[in-house]
Amino acid sequence: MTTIKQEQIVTWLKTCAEVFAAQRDFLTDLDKEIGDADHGINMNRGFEKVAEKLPTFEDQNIEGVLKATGMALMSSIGGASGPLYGTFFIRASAAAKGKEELELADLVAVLDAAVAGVVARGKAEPGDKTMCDVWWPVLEAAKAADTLEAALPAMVTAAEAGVQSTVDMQARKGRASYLGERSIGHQDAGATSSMLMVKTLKETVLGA
Amino acid sequence: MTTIKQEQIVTWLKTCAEVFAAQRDFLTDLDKEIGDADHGINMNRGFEKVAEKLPTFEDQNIEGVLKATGMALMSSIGGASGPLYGTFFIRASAAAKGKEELELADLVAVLDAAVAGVVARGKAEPGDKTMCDVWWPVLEAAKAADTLEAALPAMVTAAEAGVQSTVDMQARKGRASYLGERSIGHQDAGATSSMLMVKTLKETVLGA
Amino acid sequence: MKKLINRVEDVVAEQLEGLALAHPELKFCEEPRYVYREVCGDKVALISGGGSGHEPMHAGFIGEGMLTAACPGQVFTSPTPDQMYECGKAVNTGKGVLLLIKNYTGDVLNFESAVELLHFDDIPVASVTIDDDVAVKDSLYTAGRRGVGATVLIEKLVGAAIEAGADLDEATDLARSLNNRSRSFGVALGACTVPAAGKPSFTLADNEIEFGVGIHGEPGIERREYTDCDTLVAQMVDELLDNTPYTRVVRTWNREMGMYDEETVAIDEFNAGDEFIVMVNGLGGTPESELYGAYRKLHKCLEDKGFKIARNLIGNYCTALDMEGFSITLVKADAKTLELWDAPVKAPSLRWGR
Amino acid sequence: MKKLINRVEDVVAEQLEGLALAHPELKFCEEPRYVYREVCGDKVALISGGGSGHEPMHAGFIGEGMLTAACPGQVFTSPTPDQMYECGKAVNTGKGVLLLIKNYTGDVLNFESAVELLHFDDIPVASVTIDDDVAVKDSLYTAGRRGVGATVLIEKLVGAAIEAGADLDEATDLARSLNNRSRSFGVALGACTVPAAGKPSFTLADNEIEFGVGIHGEPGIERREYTDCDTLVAQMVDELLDNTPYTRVVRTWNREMGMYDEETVAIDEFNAGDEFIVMVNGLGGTPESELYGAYRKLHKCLEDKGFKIARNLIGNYCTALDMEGFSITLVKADAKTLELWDAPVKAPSLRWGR
Ligand SMILES: Nc1ncnc2c1ncn2[C@@H]1O[C@H](COP(=O)(O)OP(=O)(O)O)[C@@H](O)[C@H]1O
Ligand SMILES: Nc1ncnc2c1ncn2[C@@H]1O[C@H](COP(=O)(O)OP(=O)(O)O)[C@@H](O)[C@H]1O
Ligand SMILES: [Mg+2]
Ligand SMILES: [Mg+2]
Ligand SMILES: [Mg+2]
Ligand SMILES: [Mg+2]
Repeated sequence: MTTIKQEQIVTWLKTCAEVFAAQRDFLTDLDKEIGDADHGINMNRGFEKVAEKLPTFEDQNIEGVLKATGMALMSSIGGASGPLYGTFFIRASAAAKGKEELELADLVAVLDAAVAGVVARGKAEPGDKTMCDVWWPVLEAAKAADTLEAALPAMVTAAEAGVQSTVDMQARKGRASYLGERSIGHQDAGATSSMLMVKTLKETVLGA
Repeated sequence: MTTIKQEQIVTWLKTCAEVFAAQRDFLTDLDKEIGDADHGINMNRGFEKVAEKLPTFEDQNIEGVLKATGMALMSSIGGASGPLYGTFFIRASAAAKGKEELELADLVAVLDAAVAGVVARGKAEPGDKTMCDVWWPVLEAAKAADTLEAALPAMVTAAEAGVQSTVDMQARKGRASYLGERSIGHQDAGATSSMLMVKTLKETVLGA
Repeated sequence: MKKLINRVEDVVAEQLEGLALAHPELKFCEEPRYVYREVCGDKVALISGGGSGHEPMHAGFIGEGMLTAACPGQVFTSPTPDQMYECGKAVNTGKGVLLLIKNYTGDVLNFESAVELLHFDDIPVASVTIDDDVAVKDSLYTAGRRGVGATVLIEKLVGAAIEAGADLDEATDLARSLNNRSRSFGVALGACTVPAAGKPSFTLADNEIEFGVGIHGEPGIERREYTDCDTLVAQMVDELLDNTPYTRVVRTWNREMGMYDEETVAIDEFNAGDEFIVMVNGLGGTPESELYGAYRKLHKCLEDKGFKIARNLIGNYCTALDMEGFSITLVKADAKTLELWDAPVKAPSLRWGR
Repeated sequence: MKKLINRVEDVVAEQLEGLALAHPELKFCEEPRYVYREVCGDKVALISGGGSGHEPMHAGFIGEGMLTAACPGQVFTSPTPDQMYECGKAVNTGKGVLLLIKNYTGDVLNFESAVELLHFDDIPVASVTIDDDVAVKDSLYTAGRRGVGATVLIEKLVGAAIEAGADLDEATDLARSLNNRSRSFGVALGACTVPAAGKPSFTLADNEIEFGVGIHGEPGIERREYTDCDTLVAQMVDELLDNTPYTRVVRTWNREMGMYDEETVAIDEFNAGDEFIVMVNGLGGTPESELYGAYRKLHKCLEDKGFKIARNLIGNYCTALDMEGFSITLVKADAKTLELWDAPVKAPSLRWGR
C-alpha cells in the first residue's frame, strides 16, 4: 500500500457514521461536563446525513467526496463543531483537487489545508482545549513519517495523546471557556471526535 | 367539677394553638394524601391568630370568647375548614349566650348548635368522610352521659372512633371527593383536627 | 426544596408587592389582602380570587377590559370572607359587584359568606361559580366539577362585556352562560411543591402521569401510563368532547330575598361545527415550547372531528405552582363571544389592543 | 425523563408546526428550517435565530414591530448557515437583512457564514453580535460574553425602529448601541433536561445554585450557596452594576469590501441616575409568581442605588428548556429608547398596542 484509495475514503466516511452512532452518548456525556451536552448528538446527526447523501456522490473523485461531505456537515451539525468540521472537509477537498487516491504527501497537504481552515475559522491557539489540540499533533505526526503505513498509526498515537492533553487544559475557546478553571480535569469532546475520525481512518486503511 | 369555667375555655383555646403548632406537619401530611397538603398549615395559622388576639377578648364571657374565636378563625384559615370552624364557634357562641360557665346540658346545647351550623354550611352527610363524622358521635356521646366527668372521656373515645371510621369511607364532600375510590384507606384531616380539639378540651378540663 | 423565595410566611405578600411595584396601576391592600385598580367610569366591579399559586391568575388579570380586583388567599387556600367583603366595598361604584368563584368547597364557602356580608351592606352583589373541569364525572358523590382554566377566559370575556357597559345582571348571565359552554381537562407529568410543605405532593414514575388533575397539586382522578404527547392529547380530547349529560344545582343570589335560589342546570353539548376559543395552559413547570407541541395535536384532533378553533391562547395562565403538566380548555363561542374576546385588554399578563 | 413530546427527533419541527397552526400569520419553511412573516412594505428584514429550547425566543417574537423571521436550530444547537441564507433570501425586500447573533461560538460561526453567502448573492446584509452576559469577566481567555436575555429587548427595540422606517445602517447602529448598554446575569436553581440527552445536565444540592449561567443548561461560572431570594438578587445586582471596563473586538461586515472590519469597543458605564428597561426572565421551570418576588427585591435594590426603572418585563422570554432559575437584564434607556419600547408590537409572545 502506498496510497489511500477513493473507495477507502468512502468506506472511512461510512464507518465514521457508525462510530459516531455508537459513540453518541459517550461524546454527549463528555460535552455535558463542560459544555451543553450535545456534541455526540451533533456528530451523529451530521454523519447520518453524510451517510444518507453518500449514494449521490460516492462515485466522484476524492475532491468531490470531501466537498460534498463538508457541505453536508455544514448544513446539518450546527453548533461550533458544524462550521469547523464543515470547513475542515471543504478545505481538504480543495487540497485534494482532482485526486482519485492520496499518497503520503497528498495526505499531508490535505490535512495541512484542513487544519489551517479550522484555525482560520475558530482562531484556536495551542492549549485552548479544542479539537485543534488533536489536529496539530496529528499533522506533525503525518509530516514526520516516511510512509503511509508508518504515518497512520503515528497519527492515531498523536491523536490519542492530544485528547489526553486536553484533560489538564483550561478551555479558552468555545462554550467550555466560560467555566474558567472548572474546565480543567475534563476531556474535550471535539478533540475526542477528531481522534475518533483519525483512528477510524487508520483502521479503514490498515485494518484494526 | 360540675361545670366548665370561662378560664378553662380560654386555656383550652391556648392549648389548641399549641397542639396545632405541634401537629401542623402531621395534619398537613394527612391532607397531602387525599387533599392539597395544607390542613395543618391552615389550622396552625388560624389558632395562631386566635392566640394572638386572645388578650383582647379573654376577659369576656364564654359567649364573647367563642364569638371572637370564630371571627378570628373565619378571617384567617380560609379553605374549606375556615368557614366551617368559623361557623362552629360562632354558632356555639350564640348557644352560650351570657354564660360564664357551662354545665353538661349547656355543653350539649352548645355542641348541638355548633355541629348544626357546620352541617348547614357544608351539607355533609354521615359517611361523607368529613369532620362531621367526628362531631356527630361526639355530640351523641355528650348527650348520652350523665355528668361532665363522664361526658368528656366518652367524647374523646367517640372522636377517636370517628376519626378511625373515616379511614374506610369514600369521600363525598370537599377536595378528597375528587379522588373517588382512591380516597378510601386514608384518614380525613379535618376529622383529625376536630378530634384533637375534643381531646384537648378533655385534657384541659380533667387533666391528661 | 429550593425556591426563589424568602421566608415561607411572606411568599404571597412579597410576590404581590412585586406585582404592584412592576404595575403601579394596581393597588395593593395588605389587611385584609386584595389587589385592585381604580375603575374608570360607572361600571360593574368584577372580582375574582382564590388560593395563591395559580399565577398569573388572578391578580395578573386585573386591568382594563378584565378584572377590577382579585382576592388572593394563602398558597392553594381560598381567601377568607373579609377579603372579598372589604374589597367589594372598596371597588363598588354603585353598579354592583360580581364575584367569580371557582368551584372548590373552600372557595364557595368563603365567597358565599362574602356575598351575604356585602348584601347586608346594601351593595348589589351577584356570584357565579365556575365548574368546568370535566375530569369530575358526577356532582352527586363529589363536591361537583372543579373550577379551573375556564376562569381565565370567563374573566376576559365578562370583563370585556362590563367594559362595553353590561350591567350586573347581564354580566352575571353572561358568566353563567359561558360557564355552561366551557370544559377543561388537566394532566400532571410531575408534582408541585407547596412552599410551606417543602416536599412534592406526590411522586410519579417515568412512565406515569396523573390524569384529570385540578390546580392544587392534588392527585388526579386516575394514574395512567404515559407514552407520548400525541396519545395523551387525544385522550384528553375524548374526555373534553364527551357529551354525557352533566347537571348540578346552580345557586343564584336573590337580591330581593337575600338568599340563594337553587336550580338544577345542565351544561351545553358540543357538536361538530361548533367554534371554540381554545386554551392550552401550562401548569407552571412545563416549557411553552412543549405547550405548542401539544397544541399541534389538539388542533388536528379538533379539526378532524369537525370543530373549528376560532381563537387560541397558549401559555401559563392558570398554574399550580411549578407543577409539570398542562390543561386544555374549550369555550364554545358565537360571534358575540369572539367580539368580546377581540376587545382590548390591558392586564399585566393578558394584553392586546392597548 | 418525562416530557410533553413525541419522538425526540421531531420535537423542534412539531413545536414549530404548532406555533404556525396557532398563529397562521407565521409561515414555516421546513427545509431548511425557518419561520417568517410577510413583511408589509419596504422594510429592512430583521432576522434572529439560534438553538431551540429558548422559547418563546425567537419564533414567538416574529410579528409586526419585532422580528421578520427566525432560524431555529436543534435544541441548544445553533442553526446552520443554509437556514439563514435561504431565510434571508426569502424575506429580503431589497432594503437588506440584519442578522442578530447571540455570542456563542457556534452561533457566530454559522451566522457569519450566512452573512458571506448572502453578501455574495448581492443582498445588503449586516450582523450584530449580542454579548450582554456580565457573568463572563474577560474576553481574552474565553469566547467572550455570551448573548442572552438582552436579545429579547434588542429584538423588540430594533423591530420598532425598523417599523418606523430605519434603514439597514440605522438599525445596525441602534442594535450595536443597545447591546453596549445592555447587561444580563442568570442563575440556576436546578438543571434542565435536553430531550435528546434524557437526563439533567447537572445536579445541585438543596442549598446550592449555579451562579452566572448561560441559557444552554451549562453550569455557571461558580457554584454558590443559596440562602434566599433577596440575598441572591442582591448578589446579582452587584454583578450587573459593576463598572469594571470590558472591551472586546467587534466585527462589522463591510459591505463595500466584502469582509469584516474589526474594532475594539468598550461597553457603556452604568451610573446613578440612569434609567433602565428591566427584564426579570424565567428560565422555564420557575413560576411567574416567584419572578415577581425577585422583581420586588430588584426594584428596591436599584432604587436604593439611585437608578430608575422606566419599564419592566417579567415572565419567561428567553428560557433554557425547563431549567429552574432566572436572569435579570438591564438596558440603559433614553427617551428615544422608551418611545421604541412603547411602540405597538404584535408577536405571539409579546404584544401591546395592537
Ligand atoms: N474556536 C474553536 N476552535 C476549534 N474548536 C472549537 C472551537 N470552539 C469549540 N470547539 C470545539 O467544538 C467542540 C464543541 O462542539 P459542539 O458541542 O458540537 O458545539 P457547541 O459547543 O456549539 O455545542 C468543543 O469540544 C471543541 O473541541
Ligand atoms: N362540606 C364539608 N363539610 C364538612 N367538612 C368538610 C367539608 N368539606 C371539607 N371538609 C373538611 O375540611 C377538611 C379540609 O380542610 P382544609 O384542608 O383546611 O381545606 P381545603 O380542602 O380547602 O384545603 C377535610 O379534611 C374535611 O374534614
Ligand atoms: Mg456542545
Ligand atoms: Mg387542604
Ligand atoms: Mg387548601
Ligand atoms: Mg450546542
